[in-house]
Amino acid sequence: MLALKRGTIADLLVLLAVWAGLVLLFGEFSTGFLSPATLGSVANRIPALLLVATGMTLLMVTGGIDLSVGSVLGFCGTVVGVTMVDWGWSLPVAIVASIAVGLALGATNGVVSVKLRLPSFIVTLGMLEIARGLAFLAAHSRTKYIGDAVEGIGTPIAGLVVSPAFLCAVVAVVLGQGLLSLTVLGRQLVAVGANIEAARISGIAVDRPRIAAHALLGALTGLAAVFNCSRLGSADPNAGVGFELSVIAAVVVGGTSLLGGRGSVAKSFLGVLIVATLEAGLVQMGASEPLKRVVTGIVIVVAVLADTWRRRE
Amino acid sequence: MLALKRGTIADLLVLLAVWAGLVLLFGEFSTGFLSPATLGSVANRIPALLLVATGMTLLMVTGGIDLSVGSVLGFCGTVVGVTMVDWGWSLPVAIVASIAVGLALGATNGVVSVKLRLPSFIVTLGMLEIARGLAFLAAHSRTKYIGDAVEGIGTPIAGLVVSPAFLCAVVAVVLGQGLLSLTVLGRQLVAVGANIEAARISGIAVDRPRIAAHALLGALTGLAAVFNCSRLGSADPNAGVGFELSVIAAVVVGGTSLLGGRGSVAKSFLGVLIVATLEAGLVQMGASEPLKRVVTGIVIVVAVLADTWRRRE
Amino acid sequence: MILSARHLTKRFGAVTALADVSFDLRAGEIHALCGENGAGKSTLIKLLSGVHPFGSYQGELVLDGQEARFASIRDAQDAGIAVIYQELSCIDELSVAENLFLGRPPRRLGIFVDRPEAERRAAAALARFGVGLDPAAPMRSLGIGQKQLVEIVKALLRESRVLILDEPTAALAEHEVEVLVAILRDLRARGIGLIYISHRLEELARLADRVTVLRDGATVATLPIAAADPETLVRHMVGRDVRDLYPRRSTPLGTPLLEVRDLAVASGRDGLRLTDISFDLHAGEVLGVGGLMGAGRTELLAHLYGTWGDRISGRVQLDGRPLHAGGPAARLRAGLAFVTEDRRRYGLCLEQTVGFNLSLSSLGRLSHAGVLARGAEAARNREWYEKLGIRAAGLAAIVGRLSGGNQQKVVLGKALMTLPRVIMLDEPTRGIDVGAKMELYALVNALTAAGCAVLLVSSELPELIGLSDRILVLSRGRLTGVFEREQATPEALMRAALAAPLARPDAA
Amino acid sequence: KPANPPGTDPSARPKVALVMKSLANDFFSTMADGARRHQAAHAGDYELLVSGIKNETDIGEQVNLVEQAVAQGAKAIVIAPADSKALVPALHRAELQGVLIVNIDNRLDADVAGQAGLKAAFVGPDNRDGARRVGEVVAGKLKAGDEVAIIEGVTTAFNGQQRRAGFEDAMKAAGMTVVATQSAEWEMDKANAVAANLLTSHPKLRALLCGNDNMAIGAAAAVAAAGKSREVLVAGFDDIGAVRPLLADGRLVATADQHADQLAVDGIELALAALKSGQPGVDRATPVDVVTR
Ligand SMILES: Nc1ncnc2c1ncn2[C@@H]1O[C@H](COP(=O)(O)OP(=O)(O)OP(=O)(O)O)[C@@H](O)[C@H]1O
Ligand SMILES: Nc1ncnc2c1ncn2[C@@H]1O[C@H](COP(=O)(O)OP(=O)(O)OP(=O)(O)O)[C@@H](O)[C@H]1O
Ligand SMILES: [Mg+2]
Ligand SMILES: [Mg+2]
Repeated sequence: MLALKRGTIADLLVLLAVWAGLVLLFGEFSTGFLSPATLGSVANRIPALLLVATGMTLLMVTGGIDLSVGSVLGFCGTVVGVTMVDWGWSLPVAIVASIAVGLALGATNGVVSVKLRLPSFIVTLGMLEIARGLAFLAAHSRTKYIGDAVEGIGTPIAGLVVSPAFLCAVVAVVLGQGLLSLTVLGRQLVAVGANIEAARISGIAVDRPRIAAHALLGALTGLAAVFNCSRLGSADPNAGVGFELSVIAAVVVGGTSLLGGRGSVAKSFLGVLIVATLEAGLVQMGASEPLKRVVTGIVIVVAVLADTWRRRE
Repeated sequence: MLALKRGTIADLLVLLAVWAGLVLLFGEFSTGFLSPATLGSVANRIPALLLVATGMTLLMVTGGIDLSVGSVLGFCGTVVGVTMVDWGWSLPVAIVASIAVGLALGATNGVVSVKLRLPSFIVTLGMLEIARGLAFLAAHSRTKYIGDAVEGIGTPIAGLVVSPAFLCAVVAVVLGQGLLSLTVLGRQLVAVGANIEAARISGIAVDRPRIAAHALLGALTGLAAVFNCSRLGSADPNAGVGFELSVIAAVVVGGTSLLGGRGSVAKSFLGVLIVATLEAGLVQMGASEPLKRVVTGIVIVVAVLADTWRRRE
Repeated sequence: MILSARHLTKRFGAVTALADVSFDLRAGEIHALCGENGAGKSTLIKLLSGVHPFGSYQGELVLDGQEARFASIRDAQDAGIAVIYQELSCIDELSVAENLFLGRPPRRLGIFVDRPEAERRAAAALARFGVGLDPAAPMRSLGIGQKQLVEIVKALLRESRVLILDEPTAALAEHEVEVLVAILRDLRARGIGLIYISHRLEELARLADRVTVLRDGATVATLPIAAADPETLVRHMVGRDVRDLYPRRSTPLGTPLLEVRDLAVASGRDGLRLTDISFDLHAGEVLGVGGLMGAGRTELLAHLYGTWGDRISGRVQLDGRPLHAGGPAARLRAGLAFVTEDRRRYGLCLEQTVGFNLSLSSLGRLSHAGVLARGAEAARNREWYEKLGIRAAGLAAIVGRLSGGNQQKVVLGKALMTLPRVIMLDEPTRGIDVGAKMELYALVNALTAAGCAVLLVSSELPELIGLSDRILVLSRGRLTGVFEREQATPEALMRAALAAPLARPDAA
Repeated sequence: KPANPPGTDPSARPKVALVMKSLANDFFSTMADGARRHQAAHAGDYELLVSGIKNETDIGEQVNLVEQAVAQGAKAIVIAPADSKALVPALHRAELQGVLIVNIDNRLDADVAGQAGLKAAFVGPDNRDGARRVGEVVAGKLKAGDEVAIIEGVTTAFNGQQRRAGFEDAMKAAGMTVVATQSAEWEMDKANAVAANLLTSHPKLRALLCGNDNMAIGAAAAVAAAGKSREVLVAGFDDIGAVRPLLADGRLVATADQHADQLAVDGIELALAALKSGQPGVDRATPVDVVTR
């Protein structure tokens, strides 16, 4: 359906093998890892990461990057908190507000970097500071407890081990991959990332897909903020500090190029799974925080190396 | 002396004007900002940032980047702490050890990314995790108090308002700019960043300058860690979290390109001054933490924009 | 008259690229544009095609009797003007069909690419122009000639009435040029107006109907092809008479400088790429290397320079000393220099200055203990800048803004500054104008007169024959002929070049 | 800048700098608000400079703030140090320049302060005792031998260490088994992940003792997601506004109120008294109340 080419399937298999290897390894060396409960808890932890990784993949395909996703996640979360707790909005309206705010910030990143011809790295570095500041201002630096009204999205569905948020994130991954490989916009994202001059000369209005990718990532980050709030039952203006690096690591482990022109949402999904499983497994084995970080760092480099080598052959 | 070209001098003047503008602005709108004490305190807080920005400029000129400098700073700091406190080494020996460790980690970044042909962004993202983990392991997650033995470097010299560390950092800036514009290695750094294929065919052994830039940045980070310890009188394994972004922001405000092939250590120096002055001035004016971050974010983008526009004309 | 340009003037800061140029194109004609590097050819077509939008120039464009004001490339395309640019504009990451429909793919439900439809239409279009390519093939798997053909088909798919080609044959081998010529004649017969830019004057005679010559941004003459013999054209282009295009002055041969014996080279897992290659290159000699595209000429030079392939067997000696492993740095030290065919990609740091590029290979000699002797460097740069007659705003000019011929001189100057004994030139005149070519030929003569040896790869047979003392011909990585100057006729070279039939045809 | 009441010469009022940890944290913004209210009520007595850092690990920036307060001419610095050792040298330098130092909230390391010769008075809670009493509430609802786990804050922070120790004291006294202690660096999200894994790797776990309320919220969410709300008890520290509903419905069994709004005020008042009298103040313990509902 998604019209994947043979090479792509092989790529997916490599990542799947890495993931399966990790699962089996942790299953072997720790107790209770291979239980539905543990695997379900891994699944329910990653919806926000999945959504943002999907958007980041599409953006990185164009050759852009967004360092502000962590801050935007924090700010959109406070929007959910403030609108629901202080203003008494209902969840659906708050979700729309959060997505709209994310969209606006993402579009700002896109318009400023594309129209003023500044590297997106710098513009979003600025936004990283700005959005975090806004989050604290909006929340008066206070954590907001939202409670049941928002928790449903993040809690496992009765009978299933996974949450609505996870299912929703999986749908977003499928749609994102479809967007990339089946739509006109998707092909334009690739063209712009691979060779922007050629794309321009071919009659593509190159600014549009680039701005669209930024805006879409912003909107997905807005939705991710809702999922994050639902998992914690509260909105914390500190949420998402350092999140951008986790997202980029997962996307890059999934084989998306930092230089643009090449990337796959499906592979980013596996990248997220690998990173999340690694983290959960290390905790399960009782690894200390420092050790966890050392192992995570090594695995990131090795995973990218494996992917690159496969491609070089 | 540094044989700067006319365009470069104009660039420097633009940045100098921005800095002077900030100083006057803050002098106008807050009390006591224009005192030697305040300006001195700005000077004494930046030596570590200056050193690392110098190394980062040289690396970014080659088209590389290092996200691990904050973690390496933390780890090298714990090296100073452990060797001086637990092992009783003298300061000079501890300084050498810290620089050697930084050099080794930087060289590892360089060798892995250059020889295995991985983007330095990813390799150093891995190192960001690894070095932080090592810092906690080495320090057993505790701050080490070192005391007088190390503080001298960071305290203002009697009669002068600035510290030995600041003077040392200024010397490093001068040497770094000299390296870039007066030596063969400097030329090679630029050539490799501008067009690596052309550099290779021109007879440059292109791996060497790239690894050298990584290693040099590592060594400078090692020295910066000493300066950081001297300010705190102690070694904290948490030191330098988020430092990489401050460094990159300062370097980029100074007009160094993220794509390589263009950069100036002297301008990075002004970039550091601008960012540090901004921060100090906002505190002086009593700006709240959130507001500070919003303003900093905007200033980063605007400064880069101003630099880019000047160049485009 | 489909398209007319009236009194166009275009300035870039202080540079006037076009000064009051007028030009017209009829339906069903091939109108050639000639001129030296920097004459303004590319600038003119950028105005015609909306790259430089209306308002950024003076004068007017008239399309079908109506004034046309293009705000963007897209506007010009919609008006039926298509351009094949000097630098290829394909996306390696996409398939042939996707490249063909990049700007406006067939859609389903408004947002989806209708892939089957795109591939069906692509196959039909490719077949119509006799290009036998799989529409689903990834673009990166194509050779440069095939990419060029895809570009042309892409332009034609838009049902353009005006097709502009900026040096389309610069990267093509002779037999691919034939395919192109056939396609262009066909288009002319269908009433399309074509503008054709080329530095290969011989091509024009059999292709063009009229020729317009530009010099220093102004129109010098528009001639019917019958009146446009090469001598006349060259006189218009350079503003003076050029009697002998290839003034090779043979020098007595000296000792052998480069000796290659039974060379066989493999590359990665692709297997053997060069086999059974033996030759000598003497001091004072120009040794030409001919062959079709893909014959392995670039690979031969690159291997000798230490940047390509693993040697399986054979011996290479420079000045009596064996050349082993070691990259360009070792080669340059030994006295072997190389000028690449793709100067923008492999030759220059485009954002840097002329001076920076000139001295880049000679930094060792221009420094003490790693510190540059900037005075000596400036003097040496100035010396070569003048010797080569580089036309730019001085040593501090940014190389990327120079015209093609002057960029080529900078690459050459960089190689020559290392004072090599043997210099290898790969397509040194690609995309440079007659005047610059003449200067280069003179330079080659001066080099051999000074006792250097030159190994010259060129796809232009007249140039190869006119300039070389002896010519080697390669075919599929083998040496299939060695010709003395007297025996080297185009026919003989072609026969040797085709000696071993190609396993898969490069282009249909 | 605060408005000057008519008739007062601003230069005659002493400047007191309140240097805090993360201003991006509920606890410290409450503290800052308390101080600002106090200053507004006593505008004639002193001028207040409030500053804080990005996050609690940004110690270098806190040193900057201390130096800048000195440069701004502060007569006293009331500080909640982000690190109990690394701030000592900077504070000592300030003291040498005649600035009075009052240490609040997080106690400076006594050895290090002694070594440097710093004479700052301490106003603040006994974190260890507070945590012990929170732990006792939890222990009262369990039976001896039950499994519990501790989620601690940034491991280099003294108050974090104290709270961990307090929890351990209580558990030891009640005969519980502490099966795991992991750091979540004061963060809600990290605590959520750590708690989720602790719950699956220790199925018999009965309680999670968290070093602050943000982490407790994250842990409580993990407990709810695992469907163990009735089996696993969660406790926190700080009593931030957001935990009230959690306490009310029992998802959090206890937390500790350190009276953040009063803490800074106490520090400031001690500083003003010391400035007036010329005598350095004496340490003062502020109350910590266990909150269960
Ligand atoms: N973007 C630009 N900025 C500044 N100068 C330019 C620019 N584009 C072209 N020029 C200048 O305009 C003049 C004409 O250049 P143009 O590219 O049209 O020459 P050309 O005839 O196509 O040469 P070639 O045969 O080398 O392709 C040259 O002097 C060139 O340096
Ligand atoms: N022996 C060979 N067998 C198959 N493919 C080859 C062989 N030699 C070269 N090729 C391929 O043909 C293409 C062009 O090769 P190369 O650059 O050597 O051609 P060339 O003779 O130098 O022609 P030109 O310089 O005009 O492009 C490359 O893609 C190369 O990989
Ligand atoms: Mg041209
Ligand atoms: Mg070739």
